Amino acid sequence: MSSYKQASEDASGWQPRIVAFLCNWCSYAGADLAGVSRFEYPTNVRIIRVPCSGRVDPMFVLKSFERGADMVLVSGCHPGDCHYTTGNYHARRKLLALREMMSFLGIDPRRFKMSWVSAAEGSKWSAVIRQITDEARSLGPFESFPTFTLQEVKK
Amino acid sequence: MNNQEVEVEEGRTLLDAARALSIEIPTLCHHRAVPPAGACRICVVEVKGGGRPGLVPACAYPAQEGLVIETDTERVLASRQMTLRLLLARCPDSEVLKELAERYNAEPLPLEQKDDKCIMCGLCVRVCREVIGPSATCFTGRGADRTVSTPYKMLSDVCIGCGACAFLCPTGAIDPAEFCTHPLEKIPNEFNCGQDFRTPIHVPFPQAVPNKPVIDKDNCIHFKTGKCGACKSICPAGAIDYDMEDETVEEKVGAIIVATGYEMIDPAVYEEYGYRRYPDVLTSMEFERMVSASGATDGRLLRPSNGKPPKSVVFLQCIGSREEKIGKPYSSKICCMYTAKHAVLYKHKVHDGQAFIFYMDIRSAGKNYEEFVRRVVKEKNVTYLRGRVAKVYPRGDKLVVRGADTLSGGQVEISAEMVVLAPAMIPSSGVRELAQTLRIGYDEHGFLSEAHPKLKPVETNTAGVFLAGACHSPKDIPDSVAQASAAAGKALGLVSHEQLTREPTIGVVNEQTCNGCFECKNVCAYGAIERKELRDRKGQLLAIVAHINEGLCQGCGACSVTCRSKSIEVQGFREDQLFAEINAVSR
Amino acid sequence: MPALLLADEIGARRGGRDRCDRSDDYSVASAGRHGRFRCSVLIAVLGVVVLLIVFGIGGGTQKKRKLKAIQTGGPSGGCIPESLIDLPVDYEQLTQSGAMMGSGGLIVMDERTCMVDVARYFLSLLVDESCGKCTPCREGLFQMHEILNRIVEGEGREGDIELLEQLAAYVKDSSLCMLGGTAPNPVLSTLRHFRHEYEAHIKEKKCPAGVCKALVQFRIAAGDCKGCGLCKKNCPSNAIAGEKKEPHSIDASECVKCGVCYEECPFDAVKAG
Amino acid sequence: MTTVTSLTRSLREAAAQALTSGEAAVVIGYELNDGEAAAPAFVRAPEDAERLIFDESCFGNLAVYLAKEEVRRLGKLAIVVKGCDLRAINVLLRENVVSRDDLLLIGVRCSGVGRPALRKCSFCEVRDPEGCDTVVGDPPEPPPTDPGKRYAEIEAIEELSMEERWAYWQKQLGKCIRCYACRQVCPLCYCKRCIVEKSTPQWVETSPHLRGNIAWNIARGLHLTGRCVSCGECERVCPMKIPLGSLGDKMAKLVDEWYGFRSGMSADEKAPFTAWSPDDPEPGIL
Repeated sequence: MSSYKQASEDASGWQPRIVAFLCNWCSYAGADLAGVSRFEYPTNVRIIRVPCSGRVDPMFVLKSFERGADMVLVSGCHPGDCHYTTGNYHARRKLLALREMMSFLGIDPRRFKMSWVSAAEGSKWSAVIRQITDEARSLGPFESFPTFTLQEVKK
Repeated sequence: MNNQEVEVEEGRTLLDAARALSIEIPTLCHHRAVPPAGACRICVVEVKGGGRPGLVPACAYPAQEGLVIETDTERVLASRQMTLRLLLARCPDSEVLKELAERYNAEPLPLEQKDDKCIMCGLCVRVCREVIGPSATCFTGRGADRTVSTPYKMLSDVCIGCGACAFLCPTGAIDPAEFCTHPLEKIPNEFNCGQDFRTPIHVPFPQAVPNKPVIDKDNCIHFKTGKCGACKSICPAGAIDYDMEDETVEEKVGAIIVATGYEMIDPAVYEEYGYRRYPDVLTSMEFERMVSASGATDGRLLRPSNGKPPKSVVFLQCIGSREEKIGKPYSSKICCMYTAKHAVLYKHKVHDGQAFIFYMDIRSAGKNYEEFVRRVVKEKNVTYLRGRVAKVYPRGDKLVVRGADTLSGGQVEISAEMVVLAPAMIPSSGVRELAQTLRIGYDEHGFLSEAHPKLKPVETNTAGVFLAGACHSPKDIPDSVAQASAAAGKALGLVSHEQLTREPTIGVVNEQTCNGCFECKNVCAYGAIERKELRDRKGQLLAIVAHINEGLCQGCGACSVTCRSKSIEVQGFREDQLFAEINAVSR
Repeated sequence: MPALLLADEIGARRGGRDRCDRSDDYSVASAGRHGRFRCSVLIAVLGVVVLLIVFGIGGGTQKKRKLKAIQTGGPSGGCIPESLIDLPVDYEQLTQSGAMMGSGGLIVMDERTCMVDVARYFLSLLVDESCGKCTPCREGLFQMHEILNRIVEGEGREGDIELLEQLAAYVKDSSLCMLGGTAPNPVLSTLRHFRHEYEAHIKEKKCPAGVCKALVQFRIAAGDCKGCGLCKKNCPSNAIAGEKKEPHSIDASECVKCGVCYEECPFDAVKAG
Repeated sequence: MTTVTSLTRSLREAAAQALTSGEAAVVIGYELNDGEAAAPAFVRAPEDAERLIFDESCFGNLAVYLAKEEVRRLGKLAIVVKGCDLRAINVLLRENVVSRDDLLLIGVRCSGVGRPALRKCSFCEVRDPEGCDTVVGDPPEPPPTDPGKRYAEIEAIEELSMEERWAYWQKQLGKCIRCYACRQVCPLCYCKRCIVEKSTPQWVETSPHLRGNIAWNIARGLHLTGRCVSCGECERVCPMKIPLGSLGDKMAKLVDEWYGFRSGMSADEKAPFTAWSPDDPEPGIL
């Protein structure tokens, strides 16, 4: 908890909150590699490890927004490299459909990102996070989306 | 016999009896596959009692109750000696006879010398008539004029060219090709890249496992015409069985190791190198077979065009590798090293020969590899030229290799007597079908995909299926052996346990809510989804629902996401768990 | 010479001799020189002595020449010498003497017959008769025939006789069928009774009977020649000269050794040797 | 009681035939109704076949009943289908909800339903139902306008700016009272347990406020992606008149454009969410 408080309540005021779903075999290992390789990247990203990008249900993304995420990232193995052969292909179809649906409803699709980061791409990982964090900053808080308010939580 | 009691079954001959006692009796006109003739008389033995006394041919004389036989009396010896002398006088060059005469010290007599090869044993005639059937050969003339021939000494069209006569002939006096209107067409020896020929019965290659001969049905006279059958009657072990059928053997196994190896791309697709158009353009494999001691030329390196050793050889690497247009983008990995080896072999065979190697880059990563290449360059002074070859074309009886030397930046033209191409390694044909059967991945070239490039280089995405060797990617022998050992180890690790231990993170179906639409089945890469019938106590079918095979499921969760009624959970990544995570990190 | 044929089965049976289960046709030919037979067929009872057949029934030799040998039993039969003239004709006796009953043929030969040549002649028949299946008969007879040829050609060598004997014994012993088993007989029997003739051929290079042309010289004994001119008239190469009623002579350089004079001379004035 | 059309007559004959022959235990069809829409009829005796009708009022999609337990229990089903209904049945067949062997399809050649004709009829391509056991009616007239119109409605929405779209949908989805009529009438919403009924975890909030409504309609939209046959029933029955059809159409357009897939055209195709290709479009993936 403390980390995100710090992220959201430091001197400069607001900080974007990014929820990232990483596949266990490529992107999670890539993020790991970024760490051990001492690549720097913003601390705004919160990582949820899933076995495969194909495990990410559009509902997870929606729920993240509902709970206040400013941006959601789903990252998996490059097409063809999926540890489960086809998981990322399925993820690609379902999650891009979600993004299309969002944009059709007028929910800013830029809030939802996907990327392919392999276990060897530590540098790419940090680059992706830097890029989307900057974008999230420029987009500002995702206020348009009806999120949970603390009052509601209390109720 | 020779004062030893011996019993043989009814109808066996004295020769059989002798052999039962391992008494050595020479034979010329006898073969177990062919009815005896008693013609050559070399096998005579002496009947001392129990029958009409005198010399009888052991090969034809039936063993009888109470016969008393001597096999090495003066009389017998004298007879054999004279037989040998006479036959030698007839065929002075026969090795068999010389050798026998030696053994029975039949010193020559002043006899009229003939110069014949045939000793008139008649095996050829008998095997053709009694065993094979067509009676293509026969005796003509009588007495001293008797000869083996075809009826009316005409070319025979009944001869099926089986060659049994030549096979049995003790003196190599007969060759069916001489009298058969349609002698055996020759079968190229696949293992030697067609550089020599093989018989329909052949051992696929030296050190084949099992190292046993096989019958090549398509070329076997028996299977083609129903005739012949020589091998069956000649095989002393009785091992030939024509009724054997290829059979599909079904085995329940705990692990599968795929080691389907590789093939080579056909260099003929590159017109410019003139493979198949010019006989002196070989593939590296053909070169390898030719310089191999067990090859068609017994290791002598000869130009196919004129059978002379080539004074200069140009090796071209990367034929079809690292070439995207018609070839393959990847490096075949092994060519650099074996080409260097071939260059050395060539230098060993042709000392004053010149070797040139056209390469793109020398990929000599591997223990002592770089050192080896350096040695080839320095000590064997093989000329390495960096660049591609534009054209190979004939000039006179030589080949001109024109290409670029990118280091000197100029065109080079080399007049070569032999050109050796190093074609790209490609996966064995049919490997895609196999991969689909085993539900394992493969790349666009057909190389099988490992489960993970770093963490699982031997496993595949299907549990229990492992990879070894070039089916996975171009590999040299040490790499293949290493991977094979790893695969074997993995397989043993899998089957050496009482129970199969698996990651617990697999899918489970909520059978109450499953719609049975089996959309999950479509997204499962492992075929782990099975149909399960739910029945009540009376056995009434209630519903057909999905069931996940714990052995096959890898826990990717694609099914869970595809399921609209949310009836599949992935243990360890359950929805409530992820939900909690999302709640925690999003707020 | 009158011919006679004996086929007295009853007689044979009466004679009670074993192995006599067929009629024994017996033909006799008296030869001055073989090739020019006077043939006849006669019947004789088994056991009748050769003498009786040859002289009694057969009427003896041409020109009363000296009887030399009798060959019986066909090509693979054997020769018995004049000394055995009172041998009774039956299976056992003939076989013991080195001849055989065989086909029942009986050939009478006078002093003008060369026994080596006779053996060679019969062997030449047998070499053709051989089927050629087994080595001894095929190769053995061939070799024996070769040897005999060279002997009559006057090229006989030391040891040929022994070689012949060796081969003959082998062929007899090792052959597949009885053709090979008996084929050496002509050689063996002649060697047995007329070895000296072989030796004469090989050592002295002479053919005592004056048959083997390579070894013979013809001359006319002036004493006996009455100058009848018959030889001169018949000589194909006009090698004989001489006036009527005068002794004739042969020009050896012209003589082709055809032996016509030797045959025709009514006074046996032409001598061979 | 209007005069009986020849179409209705042959329909009744087919139904009666099916029942007498025992090919079906019940025929699901339409019968006269005082409302604008014909009522569904479950005819179980040949003589009752007389109740059946077919005219412009028969725009209801009867396929919805095939998935319902209580209907299945009636025995072997015969069903009156328009070409458009058949598309829904194809999806049901693919998803093993019904098996073709337990189903007798009485197809009706249809020249458009609804007074005035429904929008979907204006570019209908399936007026002549294919693969039915029996087909009744005369060859239908070709659709008046071209299929290019198919996505006209949503294209209009796509024209709008993101903010405008958001405003529009906030208004529309804000109205939702979560009666789930859309779900009940949808022939493809047959889940034994709908995702909204799943409480652990509760992916979709059930109370009628914008957040839950967005979640529900997105969830439904995605669940119908590659399945929705645009029968328009959800929109028709929505008490709040929310343009639900355009959500289905949007997804239909997507799979059509990206994966060249039109749902319900045959019973043995793979739904786009259960298929994949290495070269699927992936705009904006980093």
